[in-house]
Amino acid sequence: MVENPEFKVIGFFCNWCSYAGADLAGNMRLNYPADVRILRIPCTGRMDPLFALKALLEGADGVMVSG
Amino acid sequence: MARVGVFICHCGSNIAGKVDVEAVARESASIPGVAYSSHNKYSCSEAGQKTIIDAIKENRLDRVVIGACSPKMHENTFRNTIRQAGLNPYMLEIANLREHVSWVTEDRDAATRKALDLVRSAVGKVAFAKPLTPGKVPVEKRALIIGGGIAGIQAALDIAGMGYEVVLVEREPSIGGRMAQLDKTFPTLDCSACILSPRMVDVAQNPNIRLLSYSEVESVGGYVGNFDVVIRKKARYVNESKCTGCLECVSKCPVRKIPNEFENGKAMRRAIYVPFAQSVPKVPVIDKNHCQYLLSPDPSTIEVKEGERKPRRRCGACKIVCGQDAIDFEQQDEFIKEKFGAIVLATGFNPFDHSKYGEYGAGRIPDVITALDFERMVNSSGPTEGKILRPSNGEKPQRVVFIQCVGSRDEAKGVPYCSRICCMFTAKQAILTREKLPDAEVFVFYMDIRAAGKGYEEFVRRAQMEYGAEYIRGRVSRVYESDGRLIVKAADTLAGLPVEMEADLVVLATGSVAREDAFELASAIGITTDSYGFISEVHPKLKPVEIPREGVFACGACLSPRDIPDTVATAGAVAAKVGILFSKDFLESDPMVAEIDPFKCAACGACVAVCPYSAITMEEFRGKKFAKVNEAMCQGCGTCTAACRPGAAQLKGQTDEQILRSVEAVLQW
Amino acid sequence: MKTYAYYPGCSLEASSREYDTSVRAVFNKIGIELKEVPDWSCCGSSQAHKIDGDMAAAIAGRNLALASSIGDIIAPCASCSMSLKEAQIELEHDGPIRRVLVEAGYEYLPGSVSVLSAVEAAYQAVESGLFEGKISSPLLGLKVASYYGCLLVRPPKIAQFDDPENPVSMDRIMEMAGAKPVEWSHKVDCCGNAYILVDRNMTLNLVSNILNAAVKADADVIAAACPLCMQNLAERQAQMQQRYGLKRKIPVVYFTQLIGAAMGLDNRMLGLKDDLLKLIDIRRQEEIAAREAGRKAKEAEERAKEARRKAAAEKEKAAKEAKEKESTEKESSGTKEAGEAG
Amino acid sequence: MRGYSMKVSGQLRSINTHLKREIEKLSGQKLDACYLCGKCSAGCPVAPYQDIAPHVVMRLAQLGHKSVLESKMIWNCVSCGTCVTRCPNNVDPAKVCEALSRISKREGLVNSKVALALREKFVDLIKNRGRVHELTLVIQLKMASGDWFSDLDVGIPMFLQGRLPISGHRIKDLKNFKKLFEGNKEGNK
Repeated sequence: MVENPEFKVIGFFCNWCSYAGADLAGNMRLNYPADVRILRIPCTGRMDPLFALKALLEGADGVMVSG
Repeated sequence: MARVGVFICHCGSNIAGKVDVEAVARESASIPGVAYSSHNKYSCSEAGQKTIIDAIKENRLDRVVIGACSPKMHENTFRNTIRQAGLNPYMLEIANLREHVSWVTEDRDAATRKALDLVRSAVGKVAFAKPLTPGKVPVEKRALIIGGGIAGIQAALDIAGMGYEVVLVEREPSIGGRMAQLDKTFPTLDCSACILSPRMVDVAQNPNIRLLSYSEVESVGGYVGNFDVVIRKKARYVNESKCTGCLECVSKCPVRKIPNEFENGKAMRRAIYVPFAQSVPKVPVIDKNHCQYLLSPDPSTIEVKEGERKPRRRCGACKIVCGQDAIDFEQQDEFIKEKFGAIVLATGFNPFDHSKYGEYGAGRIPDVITALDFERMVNSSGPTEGKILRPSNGEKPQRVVFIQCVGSRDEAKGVPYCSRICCMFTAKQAILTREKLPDAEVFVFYMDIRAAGKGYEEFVRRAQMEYGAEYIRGRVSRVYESDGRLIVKAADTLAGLPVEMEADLVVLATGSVAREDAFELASAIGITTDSYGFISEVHPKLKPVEIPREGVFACGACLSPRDIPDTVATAGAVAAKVGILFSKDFLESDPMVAEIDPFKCAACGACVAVCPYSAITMEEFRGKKFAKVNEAMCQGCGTCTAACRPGAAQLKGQTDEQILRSVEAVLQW
Repeated sequence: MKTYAYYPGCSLEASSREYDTSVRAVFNKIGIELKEVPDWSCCGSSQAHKIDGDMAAAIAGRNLALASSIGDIIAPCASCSMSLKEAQIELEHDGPIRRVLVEAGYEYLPGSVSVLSAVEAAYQAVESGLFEGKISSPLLGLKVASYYGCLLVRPPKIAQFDDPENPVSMDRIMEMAGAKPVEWSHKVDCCGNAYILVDRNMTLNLVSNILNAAVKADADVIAAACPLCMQNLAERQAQMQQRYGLKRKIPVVYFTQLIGAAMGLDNRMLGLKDDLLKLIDIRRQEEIAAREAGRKAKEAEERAKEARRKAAAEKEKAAKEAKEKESTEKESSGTKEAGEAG
Repeated sequence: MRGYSMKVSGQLRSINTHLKREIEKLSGQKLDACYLCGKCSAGCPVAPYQDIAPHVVMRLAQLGHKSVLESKMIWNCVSCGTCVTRCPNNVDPAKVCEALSRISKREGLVNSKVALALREKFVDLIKNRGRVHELTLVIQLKMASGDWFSDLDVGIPMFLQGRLPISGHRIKDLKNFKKLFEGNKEGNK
């Protein structure tokens, strides 16, 4: 396995606002670092603390929850 | 064991330009559970979809990951695709390789790595997907329209014309909106009232339309096909069913000096009034903030001490003259609760408030007026009965100067966007000025002329060539008073000349802005506005009248500044969309709702407490308590799932297991 | 007694001494102590800024650093207060300018001082009532055109004071001093500042436009708040009358000189010219006479009203009595008739 | 009022992005934010007495056209702030003029010797004394312009009243004060 040059930050983004916002960033071609991996959740209400713990246990460098 | 198929879309060069799609497809093949992977130039095209269908059949795939654009774009398309291949449409995950990867990443290698991670995550999630079946909900075939301007009127007439029931809610005492305030309309110069009034009357007479004027929407609950709406019918103090519209009461009201909102405050009305002559309904309203009767206390409730004068009798002049006994001072606000299948927003716009423009006097100079003031002034039913006069002294102006882009295209004091209609209404007002005052000079200061529309450029050229309006390219720096006239300081940027001219009347082409309370209404309905306060549509090109909350639509200038033709066109479009919705008796409900396993449920009630939609109730069966989800009310937010400690509540399609697996998969190095 | 750091600036030392003395006198009288910034240096003005913005910020910043031990700074000259405000914005964040200052041995603590022009300070004093009871000889009837010029209120993002297009603070101050501020069009028009030395023709044109606007508004005097404005507006009026269409001469003074006069301060500290002092007296007498006449007219009107009211009441009374008489007569005659019939 | 006599010479072949970027860097202004509405020219008190109007300066700066360096306008901006107060795009044309005049001096294209003398003598004075000595400044500028007589009617009475003192104040801490100029040498182009 190759050493990954980026960090891996896991983003849990609300489908209705932040995920759509990230889509908008794409539509506007705004460049940002490739270190974030965005996962779509239906609402930040769905965010279980377990998800963040799981991400950190699996080796994530950071967790970002937005909604 | 699941058999996942992975399809990576090039999206032309949109994805393939930044992501090595071949490598992603190749690497995906080795992800556990993946039975097939390929890449494809345009997956959403007919040929692309056929490739997917064939691959599913040939490789006996039972679930699919598509690496393409945002799921917001094509999730439904691809659900249909796999349905055609015989799969349950919910056995699909989309990895967003365009908006979240190729369009936002500079480095090709990093983009490719990120893309592969997202595909892994999607595979991890879809591997634990279960087939889902949508439920069925009936459609309440009645439409609620909020706003009675030309947009709301047109939408109401069109929907009613299809045979559906419509309730039209208008905040003001009469429908008509901004269009009723205008004099002539561009580019045909036909009279605004003459083309609007017949439609207003049609609304009043259409048996399918119920008009609730002087009313506001309080709250909206429910969901598409089944909205629960509470409407506040403000106390009018006039019984609508008794009133004949003779307006005898208005002529007898002693409170006279109240600025009339319809005249932009430039003329007075009484405490009981109809906003304008052609008002629909022609039923007056009593303004409770000015009515002497309503403001003074009831004499019978006041104790009169010895030696004191008896309090004066309350006014009640209107009640005395009304032959129909229609005046009812006891009326209270009334709350109407109704069910609707669709909601249409047609709440319109406001003219820009120029009080921030100190350089143009900020409203302190009487002879600097706004375009709307001018419309009322040239209107024969307006405060000057159609005569163009200087407000300061009532004289005819010798020179009228129009200043365009006041508030528009001004990041410093106004809004950055172009308000779209000002070039045209300024040309129209220049023409009307030259028609009414042939001896007066007309100057128009502009930055650019934006006259894209049928007959628009020709109209502006007519203003210049036939009517002799002088156009000067340059933004005016300052307007000030000197010796009873106005001085306009500008520069002709094309000639390279400083301009300092005297004028008698300056008309500011104030831009269009969102209504300041649009945001509150939007939050009450649960939809969003853009940063300017205009209602956000689902897609500016392909879904221009649909709103992200299903079953809610919008038309006219509440979406963005627009002229009458575009407003009427979007109103018709909305009617068509509502018609499509109402053509079905039942709607498929989203199957991605929560369910609670009664055997795991500990009946702690945590989910009941957190559910924002009150969709969970406690049930009891043979002595065992458990929570139960009302699928029709559940909006699929998953808050209950996060709150449930025994893991009994699970959001279908977004189960704990699915999300945890996708987290695990995205972090595989 | 509140203490401010006082930054006079180069002009107030020389050409504009009366601004310096009048500011000190006025603020002293309302209980504000002005402590001169020790060993202050030039603010750089707009000229240094044109050579090098960072250098300009550094030399202005030195004064801020020196003042920070005293407190908020009052800088009467509009150009100085603008330069200091601009430098302060730069110094609020840790950047190269703060480093240059530290290297030269001056330390500025962010947020330690705020910069006020004399107009701002005086306006704050008016707002907080410090002038109450101090106006012993109000400038009644004196029509004052308040001239703010450019840098007192512009650019708004740096000045952060009053309205950049239609400022009113100095007008309010003049009202407080008993004078009549006039509405006029050239409150914030530029006088050309030091460019009198570069392009005389241009500057004199600008100045005569400003003066003519004040003349048109029928002002007795222009109140200024900047030494550069003062130089341009007050001098060369005869020349402007000859060649630049100036309609009449008009006195120009610092606004603090006028406040001082209203407070009855010794004119040795204010330096007002005799002509103007005379004019102030004349206007005051006129105003007092006019008010007296107004009061008398009002009284006369009241008396006339009262008389009319009395007359009307008497008339009504008479009419009522006549009516009563008539009805009683009727009644008695009626009974008479009835009796006769019976 | 006079027109801005158009004194732009040369042809437009391409955009000089090098000069454009330098102007942006020195002025801190985003040149492309300007859409050339002309409101700056409309309100500028000095523009009618110059060769080109402020919005033309802005346009030439956007193009990076060298002719702008020879204009008089960039030297005679009085920094009154009218333009930036009213600009719809929050651009400060005065700062652009300032930047252009610095480049113009470096390139030896100065059009207004007196304006240059004003700012240079001014800064020299404060550098040497810490404060401005008005009399010295006036005399030096008279030397630069050669116009000795126009203001004698103003200057002589002022001098006699002692409002233009011969000796000026020198600040005490001149040594450290001078460091403020040296510390910024790199920025002083």
